[in-house]
Amino acid sequence: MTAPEKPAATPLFEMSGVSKRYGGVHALENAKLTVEAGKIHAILGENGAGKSTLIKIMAGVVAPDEGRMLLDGHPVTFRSPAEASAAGVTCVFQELSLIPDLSVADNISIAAPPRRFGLIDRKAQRVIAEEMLARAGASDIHPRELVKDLPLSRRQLVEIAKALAWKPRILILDEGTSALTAADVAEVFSVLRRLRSEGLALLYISHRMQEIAELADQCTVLRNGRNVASFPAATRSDGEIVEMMIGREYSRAFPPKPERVAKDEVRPVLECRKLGWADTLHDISLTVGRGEVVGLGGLDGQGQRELLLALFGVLRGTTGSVLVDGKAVTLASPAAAKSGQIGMALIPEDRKTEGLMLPMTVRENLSFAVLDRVSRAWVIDQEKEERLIEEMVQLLAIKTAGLDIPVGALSGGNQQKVVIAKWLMRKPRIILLNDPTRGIDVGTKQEIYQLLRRLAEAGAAILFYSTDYGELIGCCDRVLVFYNGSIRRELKGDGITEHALVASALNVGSENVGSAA
Amino acid sequence: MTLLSKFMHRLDPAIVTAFACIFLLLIIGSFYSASFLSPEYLLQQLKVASFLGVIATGMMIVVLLGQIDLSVPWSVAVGGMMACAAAAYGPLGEALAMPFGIACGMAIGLANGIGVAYLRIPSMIITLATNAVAQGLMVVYTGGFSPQDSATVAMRYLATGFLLPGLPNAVLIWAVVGAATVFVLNRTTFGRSVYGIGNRESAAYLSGINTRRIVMIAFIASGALSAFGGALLAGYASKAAQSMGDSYLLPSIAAVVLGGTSILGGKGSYLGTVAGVILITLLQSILSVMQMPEAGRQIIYGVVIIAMLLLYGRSPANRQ
Amino acid sequence: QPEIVSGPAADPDCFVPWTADTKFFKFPKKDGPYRIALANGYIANTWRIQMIQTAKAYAAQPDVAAKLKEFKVVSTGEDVPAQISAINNFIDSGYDAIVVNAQNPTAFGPVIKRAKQAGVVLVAFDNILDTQDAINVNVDQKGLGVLWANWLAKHLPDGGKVLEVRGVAGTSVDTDRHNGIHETLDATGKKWDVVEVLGKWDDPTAQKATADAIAVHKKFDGITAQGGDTGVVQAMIDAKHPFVPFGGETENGFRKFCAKYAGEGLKCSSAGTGPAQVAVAIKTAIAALEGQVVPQSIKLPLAIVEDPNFKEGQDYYPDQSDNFFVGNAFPTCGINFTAQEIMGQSKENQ
Amino acid sequence: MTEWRYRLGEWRGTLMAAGIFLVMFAIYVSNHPAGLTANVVQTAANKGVLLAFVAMAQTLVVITAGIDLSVGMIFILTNALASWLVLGSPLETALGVMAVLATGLACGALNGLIVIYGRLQPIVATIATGAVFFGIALLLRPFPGGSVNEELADVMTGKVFDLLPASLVALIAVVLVIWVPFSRSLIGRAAYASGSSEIAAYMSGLPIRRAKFTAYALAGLLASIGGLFLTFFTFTGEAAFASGNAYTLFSIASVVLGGVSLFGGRGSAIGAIFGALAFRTIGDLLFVFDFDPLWQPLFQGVVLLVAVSLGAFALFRVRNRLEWFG
Ligand SMILES: Nc1ncnc2c1ncn2[C@@H]1O[C@H](COP(=O)(O)OP(=O)(O)OP(=O)(O)O)[C@@H](O)[C@H]1O
Ligand SMILES: Nc1ncnc2c1ncn2[C@@H]1O[C@H](COP(=O)(O)OP(=O)(O)OP(=O)(O)O)[C@@H](O)[C@H]1O
Ligand SMILES: O[C@@H]1[C@@H](O)[C@H](O)OC[C@H]1O
Ligand SMILES: [Mg+2]
Ligand SMILES: [Mg+2]
Repeated sequence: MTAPEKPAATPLFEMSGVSKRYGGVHALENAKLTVEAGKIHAILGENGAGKSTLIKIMAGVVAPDEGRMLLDGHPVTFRSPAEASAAGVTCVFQELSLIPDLSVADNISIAAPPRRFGLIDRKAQRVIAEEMLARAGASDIHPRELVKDLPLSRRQLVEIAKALAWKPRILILDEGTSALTAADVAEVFSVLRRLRSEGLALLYISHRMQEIAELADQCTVLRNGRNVASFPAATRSDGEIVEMMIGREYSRAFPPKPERVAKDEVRPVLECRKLGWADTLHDISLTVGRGEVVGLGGLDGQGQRELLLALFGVLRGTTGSVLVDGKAVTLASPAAAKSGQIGMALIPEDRKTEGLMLPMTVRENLSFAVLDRVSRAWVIDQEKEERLIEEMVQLLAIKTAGLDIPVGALSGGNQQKVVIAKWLMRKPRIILLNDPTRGIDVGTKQEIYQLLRRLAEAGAAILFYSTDYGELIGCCDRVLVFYNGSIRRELKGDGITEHALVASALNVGSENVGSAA
Repeated sequence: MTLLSKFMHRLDPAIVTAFACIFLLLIIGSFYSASFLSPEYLLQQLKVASFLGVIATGMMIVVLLGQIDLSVPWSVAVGGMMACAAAAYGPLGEALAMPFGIACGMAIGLANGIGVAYLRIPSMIITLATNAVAQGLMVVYTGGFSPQDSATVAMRYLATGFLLPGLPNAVLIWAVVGAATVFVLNRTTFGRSVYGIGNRESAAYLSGINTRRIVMIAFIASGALSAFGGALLAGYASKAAQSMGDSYLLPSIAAVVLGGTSILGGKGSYLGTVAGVILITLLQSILSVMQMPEAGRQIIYGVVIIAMLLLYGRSPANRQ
Repeated sequence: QPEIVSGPAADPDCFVPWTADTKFFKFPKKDGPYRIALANGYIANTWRIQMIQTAKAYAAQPDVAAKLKEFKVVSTGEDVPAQISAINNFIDSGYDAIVVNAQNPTAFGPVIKRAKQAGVVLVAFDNILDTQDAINVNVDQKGLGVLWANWLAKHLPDGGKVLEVRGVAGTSVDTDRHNGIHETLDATGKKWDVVEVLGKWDDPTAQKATADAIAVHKKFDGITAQGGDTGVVQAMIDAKHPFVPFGGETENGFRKFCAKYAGEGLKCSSAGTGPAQVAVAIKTAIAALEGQVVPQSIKLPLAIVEDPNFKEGQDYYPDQSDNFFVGNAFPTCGINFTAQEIMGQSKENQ
Repeated sequence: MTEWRYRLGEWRGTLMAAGIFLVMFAIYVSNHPAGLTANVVQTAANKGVLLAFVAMAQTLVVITAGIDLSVGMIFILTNALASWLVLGSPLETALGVMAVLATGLACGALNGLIVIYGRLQPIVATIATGAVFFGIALLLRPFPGGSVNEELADVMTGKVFDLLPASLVALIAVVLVIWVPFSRSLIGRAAYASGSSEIAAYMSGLPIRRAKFTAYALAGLLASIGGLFLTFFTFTGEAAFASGNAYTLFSIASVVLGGVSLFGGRGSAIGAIFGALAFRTIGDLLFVFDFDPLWQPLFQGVVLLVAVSLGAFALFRVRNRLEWFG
């Protein structure tokens, strides 16, 4: 019996003709993908392009409407993530799949813990955890720590460690680095490269172009649920790739920053004096002027988020004082912070739990922060509400099938726009942003940058935390670099460079970088 | 036709099914006795349903928040007993009987609200505790003071009189309470906040909603409505008694949920609760009149609730 | 522990043996004053509250108080094991006698054993114990059903359609009364159509059940109800149902109605189980401790009032609560509490 | 040492419950006229253990972020059944015990099926099945009665070596045979996981359905062990509606007192057992304080209120208000 003629090598994994519809939305249409061992394969596309859907199908989370998948040339169907993982396809999901109330060790061996006499062997489990954490470059995480007590960026590493425990052949990371800061990313990259050298196939989704350039061997671009192109990395320029993604010409540009004269001429709208909180914030003093975009830099978890929360009245027991327009204010709750005289808004970190009520309609979400303004004696003035909403939907170009569908049905980017829009409806004077572009495509990001600048020009004072250094450089008039709960350095104007940001974030003493505060 | 279809489109399938079940129940009942379709019987059912309706309204608001109110039994009793108690104090007491009863219910609600909103004690447990305290207070009250427990003329009138010919006042009151609730839930910031909190409390809080106040108000409203229901019930029975609230807890929860409100909060409409209340009342009444022995009654009651929920109350499947 | 002796009892007018075969107990005499405990179960209804007030009032009467070193009351709620434990605790703590309104007549076997070993006198009343080893003080629940049925049979010589509003399903009290009613009606040989609904001894529930029954069956010729009677009459009034003969319990509200509407056909027999039986139980316990002869099972007279004998201020009190159980006296035992004495103590409030 | 910090964190809820119980019990015993005797302990244990079984049952379900409002009725139903079956020769008695336990398991399994495959919210689904279970109990025991193998009952409610309450020993045995293996098994972990975050558990490929089913079914089994002990304790069967409801509600209170989170994913049955014992001691306190009988229910209510509010003190340590919503 002669074997039929085969191509040189069967690819590790192949899918073709895969479609998935959600109601009227074609999340995927006739998509295909080929994955080879020992390669890092990047999947690119705008928000809502279908990337997550594609890999959810691969990983057995979602059943495709049609299409087929081959592993080692054999047709496969995965009815659950466990089946996929057992077959060697393991995914680190965009929505975290860790169990908050279980320990890190429990999570890492969650699906197939080591057992003795049928019961979970916690000692063996702990050994595995330590090993996997080490492989994921996170040996500083204690295996008994509860996942819910870890900061987001650490959880992401646990997530990777957990995936590694499956001993996968294909490891998928859906925006696995979106919550990580540069240092963590570097760590993850070295892990990924090592895994590649061990012969794993890696599928990698990220909205950060430079990461892809740095890491990928192969790229596949999706747009509107269809394949646009698949090509070896480095054969196309960033510009070309982005154009493939958005289907139009693209110029990566941050809006121009206005010329600033002397700092003193900017009237401070927001001022903190020696703000402190628990062990996390120490003596934070800063000002944000009218029309100014002030960035918060540094490694993740250095107190930036807490500063924003403290300003917004979420934290108890803060010390020091906050002044708005030169007057001391008490910020005891978000309700107080957003009230008339203060006019503060916070675009929170996690839109799913802090920004939106996913099952409620787009309309209800949009007007939620502004209910007090569109109502009289508690009764909502529906016309007024409608007017404001229409205005915002247009201003932010929110893509939605209607105002009365659940906001959870929108793509990530559009959900984020809703979060921003709901606060802009108040025309806030002080805007606090907590990493607002996480998981958002380049096109939307750009819109958000433009918007920030316009808001600043209209007189808002903006405090902007981002884990993406490029954004800080491109958007901010000044950047305050955090380290260990205090401000270590203030960079401004041309002094805001990647080098300066990284150096001061790591608290290495290059005094010549930027200008000290 | 298009108007109708538009209306139908907007209707929750849960509510449509619930009303269909009511209809079916009546049809089945009419095989036993044609009287089940008589206007007197139906009006009598509506009247009796009103008490549950008023009480379930409060339960629904709390359930929309993702909470539950287990203090209903003794809030009802306190409402009835305290309204009657006030009546002992001359004409002023008589005039203030109903408001006083309601105020006492609000006090229980306030305790619940503080516990849930400010102390963050799970509602299932704090309301259980306040229920026990309310019971304790009523036992002390009944034994220690000369209990005046006859309903006032006004209470009787509200529960059993006819302001509009043919329509019992109790039904009218339920309609008013219902209309007010629909308005509050759909057209006010309070209502919007209730749904918001029910869906995602942290997001509501970060939107600058005073979530604690809303939760507290919701529990106060629930206490008030339970007590109001109790006072009406006292009017219906001409007097108040300790055990008068016992049979309202589980039915009020069942009615709310049968009406399509999610027990997890955030989703539900008042029309559904109306359907649920009528359904439960009718079911209990028909089984009672058919002289079903208690055992069979319990079994049928349980089976019917499950069957109906299986028809329309299922959560979405996990996997798309 | 007690000696089985032959009668008669020490106070034959009060300690009436249940039947001719009833045993008599003679406990070894103990020196007073005594420590007596009352283990009640459920407390949140008027009957029980009235019962407890009566118990306290009785124990406070000078001649009784002189014999008591301690009188302690504990209510344990609806949970039988809690009540069992309460009694065990009283036994362990050395009480001389324990009076109990048992949550479940059959559940106290182990406790009775233990009490016997410890030489503790156990007296049950109202909800009594299924045993020959403890003293029971009760009214004849089945007899109550018989009485009501006879009343209906007397007023409806040709039989007819009767509404029977029952109590709490699964309790012996409900079953006994129900059986009494049916056996008696059946024995008349007339044609009876009995519609049963469940009123749960609760006015609103009984009222709703009655209203429903009337809406469907239109007309009844007679009614009998155990508990919730006031609600039943109320439902008749609301539905404009003609007044018919009625056999019911002893709530003040019910009797008010009976007196008021007798002329319109509400011919009542009102009989029941006064809460004051607790006083008889305590009295029995003391007698037993004093070494007097007492029957193992004591039958209390029913407090019966029948049309046309409802007397204001004696059989019913227009100014008092509806929820009250009248018939709080057992004159043969020298127990003569009036309603006001028990529930209306704080008249200065009014 | 950090290791200890984590271990303490894991056991905090249980330790709290144990602490509350010990304080209450100490107050009780030190004021008891008889003092700390084997009899006093036995009486308290027999009463407490009943609720402890039901509370354990509730715990299993609550861990999955569900709730079982029918546990009290399973307890009542199996009591009614046991009063028919657990009699006669040792063999008959043993078969009877098996049948009773199997019935409990079946009731729990039915709840599980309805909740999992019917996808109904557990609160309402179990209110409804509770009604059905009670109806069946009432069919079995229209009025109180029946009996039980008294030798067995005496052993199970008596004392071991004249010292230790046998019921307590049985409780510990059940913990060792059911709870410990469950909590250390894959299924148990899946139960915790699905209670903590069902989506994450699903994404992690855990057998959610099997875990939940097991939790509900075992809850039924545990409730039936409770029902069995109720029969041993009372020698009789009774379809007592009010007490079925009371046990359900008490089990929730016990679970919360025991540090089990009603939101799921956190807590242990051992905590719930202490919660149940503590709850039961509230009632016992009535013996040792001389309260006017009419004030007793109020006293119990207030103690319950205070006990459930104790947990709220942790709130004052919360410095990030977002943790309120955790
Ligand atoms: N569960 C769902 N129900 C309805 N629509 C959905 C669902 N999941 C995804 N979609 C829709 O399918 C499309 C593709 O979504 P997908 O999450 O795959 O995008 P993506 O490329 O991962 O986007 P992002 O970069 O924002 O993560 C979007 O339009 C989205 O709104
Ligand atoms: N939840 C957990 N997460 C991670 N490691 C754990 C966990 N529980 C126990 N371990 C580790 O497993 C090993 C043995 O576990 P063992 O069952 O003896 O637990 P333990 O530390 O004694 O805790 P416990 O007191 O809960 O039994 C120890 O090294 C311990 O640190
Ligand atoms: O005897 C009954 C008593 O036990 C109950 O508490 O109230 C009603 C009475 O009929
Ligand atoms: Mg995605
Ligand atoms: Mg997305």
